[in-house]
Amino acid sequence: MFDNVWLIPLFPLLGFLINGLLGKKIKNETVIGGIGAFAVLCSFAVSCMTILKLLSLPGEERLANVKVFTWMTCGNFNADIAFLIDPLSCVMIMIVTGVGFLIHIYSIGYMHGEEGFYRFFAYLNLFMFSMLLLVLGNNLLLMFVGWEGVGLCSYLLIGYYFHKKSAGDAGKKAFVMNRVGDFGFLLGAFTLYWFMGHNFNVWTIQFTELGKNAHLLPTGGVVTVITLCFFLGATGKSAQIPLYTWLPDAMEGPTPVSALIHAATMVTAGVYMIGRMNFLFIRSPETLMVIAVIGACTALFAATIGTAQNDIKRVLAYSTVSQLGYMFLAMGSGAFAAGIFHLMTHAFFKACLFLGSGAVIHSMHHALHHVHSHDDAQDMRNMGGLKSKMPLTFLTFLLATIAIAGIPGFSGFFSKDEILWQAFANPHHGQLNYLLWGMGAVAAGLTAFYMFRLVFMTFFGECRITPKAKDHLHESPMVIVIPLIVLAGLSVVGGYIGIPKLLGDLFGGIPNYFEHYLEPVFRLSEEYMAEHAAHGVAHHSVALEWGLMGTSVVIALIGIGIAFALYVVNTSIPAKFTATFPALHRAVYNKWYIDELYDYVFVNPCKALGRFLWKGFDVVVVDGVVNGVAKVVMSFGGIIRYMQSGFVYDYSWSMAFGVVVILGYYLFK
Amino acid sequence: MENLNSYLTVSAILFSIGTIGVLTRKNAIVIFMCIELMLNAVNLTFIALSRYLGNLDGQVFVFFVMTVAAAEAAVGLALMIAFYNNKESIDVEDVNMLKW
Amino acid sequence: METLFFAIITLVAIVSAILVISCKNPINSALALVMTFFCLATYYVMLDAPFMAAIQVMVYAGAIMVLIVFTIMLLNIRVDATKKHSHKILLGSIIGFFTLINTVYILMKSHAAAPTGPFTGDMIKQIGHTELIGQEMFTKFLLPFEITSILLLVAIVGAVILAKKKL
Amino acid sequence: MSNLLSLTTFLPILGVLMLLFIPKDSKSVLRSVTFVVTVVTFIASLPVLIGFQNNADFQFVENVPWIAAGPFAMRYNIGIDGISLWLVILTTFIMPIAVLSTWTAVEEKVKEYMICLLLLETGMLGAFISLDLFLFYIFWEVMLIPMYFIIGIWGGKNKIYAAIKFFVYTMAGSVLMLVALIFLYFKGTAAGMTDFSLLHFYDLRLDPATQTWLFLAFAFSFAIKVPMFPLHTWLPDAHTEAPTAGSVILAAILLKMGTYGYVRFAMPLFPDAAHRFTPLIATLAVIGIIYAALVAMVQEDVKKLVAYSSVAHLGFVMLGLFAFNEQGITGGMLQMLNHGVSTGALFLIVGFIYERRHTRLITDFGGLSKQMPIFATIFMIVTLSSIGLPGTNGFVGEFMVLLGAFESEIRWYTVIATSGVILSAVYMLWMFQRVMFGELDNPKNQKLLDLNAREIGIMLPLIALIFIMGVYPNPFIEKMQPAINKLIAQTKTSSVTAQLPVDQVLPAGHPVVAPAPEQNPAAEQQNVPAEEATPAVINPHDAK
Repeated sequence: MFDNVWLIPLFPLLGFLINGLLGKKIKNETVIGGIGAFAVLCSFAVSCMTILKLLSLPGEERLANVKVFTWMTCGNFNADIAFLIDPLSCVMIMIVTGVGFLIHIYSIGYMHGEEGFYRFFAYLNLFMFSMLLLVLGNNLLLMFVGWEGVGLCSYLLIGYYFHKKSAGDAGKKAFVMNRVGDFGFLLGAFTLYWFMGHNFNVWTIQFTELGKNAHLLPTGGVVTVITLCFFLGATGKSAQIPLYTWLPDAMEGPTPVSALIHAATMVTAGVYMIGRMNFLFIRSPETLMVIAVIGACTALFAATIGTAQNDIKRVLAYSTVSQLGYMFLAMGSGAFAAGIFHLMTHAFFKACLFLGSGAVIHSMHHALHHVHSHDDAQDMRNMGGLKSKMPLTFLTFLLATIAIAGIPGFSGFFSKDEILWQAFANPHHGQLNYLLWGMGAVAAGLTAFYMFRLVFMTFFGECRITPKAKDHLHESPMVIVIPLIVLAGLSVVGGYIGIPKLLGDLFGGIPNYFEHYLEPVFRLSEEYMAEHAAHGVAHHSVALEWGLMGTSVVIALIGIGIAFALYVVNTSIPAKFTATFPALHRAVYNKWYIDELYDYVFVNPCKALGRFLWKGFDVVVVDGVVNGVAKVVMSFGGIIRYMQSGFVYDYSWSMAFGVVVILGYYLFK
Repeated sequence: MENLNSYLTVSAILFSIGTIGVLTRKNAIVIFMCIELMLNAVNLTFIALSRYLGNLDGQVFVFFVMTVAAAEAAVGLALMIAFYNNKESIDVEDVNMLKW
Repeated sequence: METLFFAIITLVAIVSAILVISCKNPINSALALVMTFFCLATYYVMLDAPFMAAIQVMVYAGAIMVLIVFTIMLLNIRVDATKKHSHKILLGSIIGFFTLINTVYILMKSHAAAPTGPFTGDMIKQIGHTELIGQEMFTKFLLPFEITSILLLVAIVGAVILAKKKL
Repeated sequence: MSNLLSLTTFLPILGVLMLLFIPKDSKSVLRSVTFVVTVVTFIASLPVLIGFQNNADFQFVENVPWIAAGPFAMRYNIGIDGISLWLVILTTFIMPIAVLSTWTAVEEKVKEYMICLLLLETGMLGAFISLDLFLFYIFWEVMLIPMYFIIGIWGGKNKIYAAIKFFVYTMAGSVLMLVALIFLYFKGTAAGMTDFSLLHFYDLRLDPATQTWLFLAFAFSFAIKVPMFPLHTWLPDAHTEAPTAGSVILAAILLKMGTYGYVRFAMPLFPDAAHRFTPLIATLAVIGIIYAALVAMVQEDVKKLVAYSSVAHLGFVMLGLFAFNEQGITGGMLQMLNHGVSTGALFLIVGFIYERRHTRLITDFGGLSKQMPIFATIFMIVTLSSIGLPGTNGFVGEFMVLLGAFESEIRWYTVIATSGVILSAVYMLWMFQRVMFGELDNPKNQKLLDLNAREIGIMLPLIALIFIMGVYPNPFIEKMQPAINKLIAQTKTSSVTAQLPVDQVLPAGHPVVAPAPEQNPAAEQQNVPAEEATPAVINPHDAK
């Protein structure tokens, strides 16, 4: 049925091999970019076919494991290269290949003239390959391959401008933080495998098998440990507290990379993983609570930092962290479908935002370059008034901003509202729900604020670069703009496939297609949760739901209003505010000094310990003992060697003496 | 013919004198001569026993010992000359490189 | 008569041996050593081994001693000015004494068996010592005899190489 | 051909004889001959690989009398099974690469150098294929001497110190092993054995106290070679001072002698003691992993960093072996091969830049990616393989090791060991970043040439192996599987049988209160169905 699904990751792999091995010889940018984009287009086509096939099946049969070959077998352990086709993986491959394709197209324009153009496309294709492995893998190990693979590509692409030290540092940081997450992932996988095998004789790492046997698992206990381990993996990959600091730094990479990897696809892998293993997570209420709390905290915390950043990409990066927090809030609330839904809409509008910011940076960079200015092309303080210069970019950017701000009618509204409602109404966390909802709502307000702050600073007001440079600002080429338009369109309409029940009922019973579509994946879990709800299924009135929805919209509008007031009407207020509370501003601007804290707590002690172990233990203690033994032997030899005077007669004396004594002993004994 | 034991005793005395010489003298050539003396003492033993036992093998041995002594004299004296060329002395006290 | 002769020879041998180790001048030592060699040659004659006595005189007293004396002269070694003995004579004598005791004890203890070989004094006198030795040497000990030639060759080469000023 | 193994092993000796007749000034001839000999050896070893049957028996066995000493006979008894097969192939595979790697670097005493390399190859091959303990010991020592010369003559600044340290460390271990061998000899004679054959010793049931001592002696000797913390300090020095080929061989093969020794000798010969000391070994392995990673992180010398990374990798191997289960031991074996390939490649890479710049200090480099793109790509792949990125060989081994160890009794050690994957990423990537990324600001680096054809040729087979073993490791696993299963069976059955007299061995003062509860948990711990192994022990838990 799905026999050709292995083609989906294969095309980007081929693209990677062609571009990676021959790209240097090809030289022609169009060909290289064409190969890269075409490979992804092929994958996209196959993905479309796959999802159509899937949709043609009845709900219960929408599940297939396609084995390609056996990877490794050892005793009771078996890992295949095999792909899992179900609604969840299908929606993911659609997002990945679809958005990925648009970003490939965009990159052809954006990366034009860059040194190592082929390298960029090779990495990008390698990333697509890894990401598709991640979402398609039917077992933990294959998922882990993709999981690490995307981490690698992220490392390579962040460090794309490797001659910049900051880029290298950022890449390394991303990789290492991801590795911390991987550590959790591995431990979780080991514990799960061992626990299932040892206790229930189910030696498997395949998701379907694990899901089938999940009913054997107890609630809480070991499962909490396992799920927390997995969640550690997710925090690394999806930039949640405490492992989020790599994502803002990752903005050192080229902007398409930020859009593809650090907004639309890779960072959502953690969310996807929790969705994929929902059968496990629901069996640990404690973990769900941890996830929800961490998600909400991240959403709020990152949003606060976002308000004070001046680098356009960093604002978007913190926004991404914050939005990922929402997704985890959804996952932690047991609303898996809502989380995945937000994942999708976020992919659309955040990709659009990043690509739009890329277009702005691209344009700014050229303008500044023309006048030989060394001003930062990414600093919003240098921008302003770009509305008229880049109308199409502005329009698409604005649409996406409205979507992320959660204005009704746009995709972000539907998904975000669903999450907030689920956070409020879910039966798991009791009183904590109100707090979670509150944090989410405040974060939504902050999101609206900083996103519109960004829009106002960038596109409105006076242009703050030199007039000479201003003349060189112009709209980007079509190859850049078309993806923007497509993505903006998706940000607007993408939400309508998942209209919340409340609104659906209002408009004559439009069903929530998306939730319905994902139902085969999450149904068992939802039933289980309904049975085991810790606090009983609460029945909230329709009015309450309307009220909450209204409140969040109002909060968002207030955020926009403040941004308008501060950055359009009276632009002196922010400066005054900064002057009044310098410490607060400094703390927020410096990201609450979390990086410094990590340096202080982890990095430096590690290095110091390493240095101590080397110079202190290795050299002094171990080698001290070794060399000490040598010295003892040598000094003993030093004493003994005086017996060897070098004079022949001394030797003859000892010889004669020896002969006499020994002979005497034998003769007279 | 004299008693075998007398010959052997003479030989032992000569051998001991040679030993004392080797141990106490510091002139390499004198030491060398003392070694010759010891060799001769042994030769005497050989010949005395050979005669006593009626077996000529001992005498042939003496012949070989003499050959060795001759070779030794040639090489040993050459060594001394070489040494003297370097050190202007043939005192064994001046030779102490044979260590470590 | 023979005993007296033996005693005299022994006395001369021992005295000259002592002279070898006690003379200050190496030349004197060398001459004393020649004296000892002659005494030993006399012993060989008394032991019915005239051939051995002959080569004792020729090889030892003749060749080797000449070589030694030549060397002494060549190196122009002075009489030991300061101290001729490197170590205490007393200690050396003690060791020598013990060596003597050991060797004599061995001699006393071991009882040489009765004559076993075919060569009696009469036979030697009848056939001739030189001929007997020759027969032994070129039949039973042919191979070692030939090997001694190689030894001597090596010694010659070695001596030449060593005595050369510059290698 | 029945004596294929002997042929493979002694072909290098033949090469030595050929080299003896080549004048020492015709260096290129010397190099070519050596290269050809090593390649021929590799080709000769391929039939062994192809003809190898997937079963647990020793194959290509040759067994002829050698030295008869008293009641005992040392025999020339060789053969391979799945465990040694890959190590033999690895050895023959690495040697041509090692020879090529110092093609231009070694200019002095080329003849002696090549002779040392070839002797070393024979020693290593011999040690892997020996089935006679005495023969093994001989080859074990034969390896030592050429390596000593390679470090001591063609090494760097501090070569004498490094060489002597290497020699003395290893010798200290070998001497203990020799003592243990002699002890085993007496035990064997007492049991009526007539030769030193390993297979016969496997069947020798030693009492636990003897096992303990013998295991300690063997384990100490092998631990030095592995090297395990805290006996590892010879390694950084030896690696740093040795010429490239020396480092490559040292890392790729010589270190495997230690771990191989554990698999082949220490564990199956003394299973009871091996189980008893598992916590100790696991602790040392885990300390080694973390410790070496931390120390590697702050190294200033690239080669030293790689050397310390070896210690960490070998820690994983040890952890896997002492998991005593299929995944663990298979992972350990794979990790041995992987480490041979990727650390060997890393040393080659360090050799390349050392040859160009005559420095190995990290601070002297920076931004090389720009100047040497091919080198950068290869370096990156090898680095990632060393980190254990999925898709490369490093991952498969590391994963299996951790999985196996996690399933076994040493679970908690594994948790700590797993954090080694973070640290390995830290130190390798940090090093990579400082060497390859950043500004190309050192003028000396701006004139560097990229890899030439020879160097690329050296690296390509290794790169290929990195991916082949990472993507499709099953052929490797399949061949070693039966032997590993046999090994596990050996370690298990013996330990159960050996448990019966445990009480008698206990110190006299030990109160023997309740033997039954003591036996049962122990039997459970080893996951042995007690009925199968010893019908005498009735285990109430299993009866259920």
